[in-house]
Amino acid sequence: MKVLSEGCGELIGWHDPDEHRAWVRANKSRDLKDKRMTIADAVEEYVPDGALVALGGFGHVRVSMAGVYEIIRQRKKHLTLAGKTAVHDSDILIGAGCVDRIEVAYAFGHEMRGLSPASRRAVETGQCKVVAELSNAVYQWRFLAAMMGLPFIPTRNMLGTDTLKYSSAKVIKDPFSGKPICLVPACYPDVVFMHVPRCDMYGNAQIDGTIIEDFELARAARRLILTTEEIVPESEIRRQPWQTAIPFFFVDAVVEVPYGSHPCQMPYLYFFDEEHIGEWLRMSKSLEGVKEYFDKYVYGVKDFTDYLELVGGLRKLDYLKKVEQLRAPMTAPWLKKRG
Amino acid sequence: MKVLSEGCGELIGWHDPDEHRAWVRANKSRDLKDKRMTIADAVEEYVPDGALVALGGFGHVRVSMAGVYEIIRQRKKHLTLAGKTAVHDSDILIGAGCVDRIEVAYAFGHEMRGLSPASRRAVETGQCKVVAELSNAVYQWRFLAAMMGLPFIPTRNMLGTDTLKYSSAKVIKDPFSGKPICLVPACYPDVVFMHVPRCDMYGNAQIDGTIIEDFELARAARRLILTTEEIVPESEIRRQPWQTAIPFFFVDAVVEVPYGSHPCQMPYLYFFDEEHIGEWLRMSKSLEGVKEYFDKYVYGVKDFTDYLELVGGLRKLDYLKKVEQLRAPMTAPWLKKRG
Amino acid sequence: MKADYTATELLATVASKVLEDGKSVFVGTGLPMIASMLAQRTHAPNLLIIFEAGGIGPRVPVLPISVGDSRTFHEAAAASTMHDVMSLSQAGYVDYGFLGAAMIDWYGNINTTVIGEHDHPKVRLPGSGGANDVGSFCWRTILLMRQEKRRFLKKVDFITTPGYLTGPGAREKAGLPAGAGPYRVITQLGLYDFDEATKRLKLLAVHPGVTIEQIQDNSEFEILIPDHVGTTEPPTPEERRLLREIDPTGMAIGK
Amino acid sequence: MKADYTATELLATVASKVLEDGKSVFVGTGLPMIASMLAQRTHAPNLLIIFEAGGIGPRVPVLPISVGDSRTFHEAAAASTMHDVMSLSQAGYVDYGFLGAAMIDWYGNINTTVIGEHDHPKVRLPGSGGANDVGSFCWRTILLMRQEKRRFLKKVDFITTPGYLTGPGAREKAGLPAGAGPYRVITQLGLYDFDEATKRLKLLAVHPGVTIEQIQDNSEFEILIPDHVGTTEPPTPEERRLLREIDPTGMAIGK
Repeated sequence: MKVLSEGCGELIGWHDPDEHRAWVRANKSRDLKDKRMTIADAVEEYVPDGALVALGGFGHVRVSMAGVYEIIRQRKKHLTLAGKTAVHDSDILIGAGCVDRIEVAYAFGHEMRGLSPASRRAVETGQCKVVAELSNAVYQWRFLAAMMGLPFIPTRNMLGTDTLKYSSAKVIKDPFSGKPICLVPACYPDVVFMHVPRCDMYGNAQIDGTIIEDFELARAARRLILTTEEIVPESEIRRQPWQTAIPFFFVDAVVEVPYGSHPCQMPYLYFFDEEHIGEWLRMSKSLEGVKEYFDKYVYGVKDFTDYLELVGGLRKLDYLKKVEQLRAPMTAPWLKKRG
Repeated sequence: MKVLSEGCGELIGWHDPDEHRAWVRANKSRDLKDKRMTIADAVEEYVPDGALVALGGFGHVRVSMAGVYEIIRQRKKHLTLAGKTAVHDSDILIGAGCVDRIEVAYAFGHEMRGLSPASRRAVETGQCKVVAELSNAVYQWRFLAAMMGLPFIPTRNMLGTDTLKYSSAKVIKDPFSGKPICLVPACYPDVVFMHVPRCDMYGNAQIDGTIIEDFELARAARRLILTTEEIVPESEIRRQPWQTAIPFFFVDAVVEVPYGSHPCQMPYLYFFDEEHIGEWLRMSKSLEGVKEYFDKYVYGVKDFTDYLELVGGLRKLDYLKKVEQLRAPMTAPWLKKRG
Repeated sequence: MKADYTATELLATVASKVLEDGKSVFVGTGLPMIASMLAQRTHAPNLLIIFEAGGIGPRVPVLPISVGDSRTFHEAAAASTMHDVMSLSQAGYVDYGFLGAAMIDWYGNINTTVIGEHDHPKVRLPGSGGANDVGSFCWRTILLMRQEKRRFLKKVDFITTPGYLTGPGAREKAGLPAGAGPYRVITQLGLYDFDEATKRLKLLAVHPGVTIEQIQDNSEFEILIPDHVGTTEPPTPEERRLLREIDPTGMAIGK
Repeated sequence: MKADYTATELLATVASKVLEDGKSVFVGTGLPMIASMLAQRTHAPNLLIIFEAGGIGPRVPVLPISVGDSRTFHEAAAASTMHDVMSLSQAGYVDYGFLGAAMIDWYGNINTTVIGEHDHPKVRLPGSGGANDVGSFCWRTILLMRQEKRRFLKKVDFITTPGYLTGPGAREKAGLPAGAGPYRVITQLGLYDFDEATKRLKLLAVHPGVTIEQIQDNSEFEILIPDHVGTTEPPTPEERRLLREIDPTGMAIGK
């Protein structure tokens, strides 16, 4: 097996497929059991310091912010983050000092809102190390390989670039076409947080709108914590089983947290809270501001409901629902600045 | 790239990924256009003699029988069949003499009903040649590789068996784990027929129940002909876009054929017509019976509605709906025989 | 005394007892379905049933005709895809897998492809279907088959699905998932497992009234016979009643 | 005379004109979205828009903030997965792809990862995101960026996304899909393509009022200048009105 070239990026989250199979057999329950717990218990049980963490959704769309805040609240340390379409999620986890290693497909940016001061600063000062580079497609295919229990998946991208050089991929000659092809290794995150609109108490979950990478990621996860807008009766799930994106045996914990994606968007339910994200982007320009932000919104509140009250309560949530449903115009502090 | 071993099976449906990309660019329309046509026109346009044909569904579940009958009616010749979970579909296509080459994951059997006399006879007499062996998972992953535009997908099965020896797969040493791994080549059928419960006139299709292999197969197909129980307004599709299993640009023809899966099952709509399947299994024990069957049910009717009248019309279809919905008991001639 | 149960009923009940509650099983057409459904109605209510067409954790109302039939995703946890269920099997999520077999050898290698030469078959069989997948991916596979001298062979014409291939370590050497393989064989005569050291077929228990001689007479190869051989439990009236309930038309269990 | 349109409006309208009706485009955040939405509202109503998070053929009501935002699958043909859209891109279904760039070289290779050393960055940028995927898979990629001497570089610090790599044939030699690559570059100064023979950046047209000198002065490398250089069309009042309609808050187009 001649390898034509290979990246120097650190191989994170990879396991020999046989070792992973044995782990699954010993650790993932196939039993149908009630998995409801508090987010505090879920984080305590499934997020050891040093773990490789990945977040479902799209960085600031359908993100388990309830999970993210709890990781910060419990002051988890030395986490490695899967920087897959990472936006607000990674920015505040890095800003909070929980994450000091990241593999990057996309991070340190806030899409239309510009760059992310906190996480950029962390990387540029060496506080957070970028251990490998890759692309969005490649990250998602690393999860596909993991879901399939394979060591790797071939791809036809990254070839010829520095992204490949700093990745953990290898290039071989494809024995069918004779052309060079990239092999990207499986990635099994130690723990994944995913926010869904609904699931039952066993973890059978439905997702409205795009699934993004969550079909593969849920199945690649060693531990999967679902936060959900609502826990519905099992019968509602079983009535339309083709709507189930994640069946129960991939799930380790189910936590009901209405608005659990705030300030990120939850498709069909609520829009980005641009006021709050804007506040973070403003405050996170300085280390003092970062500290002030977490003191106020994480350490200073007793739970997620308390936090929701603090960011504007019912009136704010009602407004975000209207914006999401195109019944009210969007406003944002970062827009005013540009105006 | 040292290949440790490779199968002697014929490599069917494979194209160099670059050649396939160029073909897609030149031949698959990305334009949103009305694709409604008759099944006769669709078969005439997209099924040349000698083509590699694959059928959606599961051999006798959600099968485009309207497509199958039309292929027979137009007396297509020398087709190669993708024998993926092939049951009633392949049995009558081989029985009719349209198919003389088949790659086999599963074929020549009728699940609970026993073996298939017509197609078994064709293979045992050499009239139909088995060009390669593989497994159900491997066939579906060949379609996954094709959908992804890759030359191959790795798998951890077939290894060590004669199924591998008679397949078109290759074995290499995985550069990540150091263990042997099987590489199964992409398969792009020339034309695929798929039956769906509903789609719009552009081809945006929804499927209720299991998707089986059809997500990947629809995307692997060079030409994709949808037969559908119902053509619905575009707005109905766009209201819940996450229900779309097949977006329009993969589709080449849309044919409305209510009960188009008869005598096979259509989940939630109608059960297997065991009386009719039983009649085929009985008649197909002899070559004369086969001829009689096609004379009566294919060549002897002017269209699919005529055929439906012949097999029992409204009364039969109403009964099949009741059995499917567990409101009437199933009966079958092959059951009486065993009783 | 003539038994008040059929051989098929016995196979179904013995097979169902191999399954454990709270574990997963990959199920094929016919007897495997019945055995799994019976297990759910007796000792294993939370047995997770998985079908190759994508049905995951259904509440199967009545015996399906096909593993792709809508009964296989009736009130299911998920109605998904073959890619999904084959992937999770390959990733180690499936404890048990059922296989039917036309012929096996003493390492549990299975032929369901062809009798005679591949390119000039005496009898053509359906091929692998999902069998090679089940035999490769599931932790423990259970073979259900009729035992006859022409079916328990020294060498099968075609290895469709891997048993232990050529013996200990051969699966791993070939690249198959480690630590998996045939676990039980159940025939109309007895219940078998595989010897730890040699990976050869070994008698575990005979069915009521079956002799060791019958076991050996119905096999071309030598079956390992341990010092202690048990006897299987015959189906109880309650189990027989449940089997009728599961398969009211008798399509698999017989009339 | 001061133009009655902004540079951003000009970029959006010039970019939109590159797109063809009935073709597909892979769209990123910001200007690419605006350009594609404008094309749909003018000459290309059946332009198929694809977003990396899984939105396929949406009727985007208003400029999304994110390529994963629910606006990207509003009344879509399908709200699917990243695996689906990346796969269909790799399989050749996508005609056009948009890319933003911090820096490029004369072969259209793009850096959006880092300025300075990778492990000791002077400035850390977001990385590839979907850019390497778009640049690898889409038939024709369109680069939108600000043109300055420190952005049009002889050598970029990091090739995040492939242009023509080291020149003709280099993409294919590396194993990338054949026949694809950068198609146009659009900056605040002009519109560029790539020379057929050398795969180097070549001026196609200047924006109204821009001189060849300005074009060259704002690049570290030599830009090929053909005999005939066109001038781009300025945005019409109708186009400017549509742009306000698409982006009412001015988040990408400005106030």
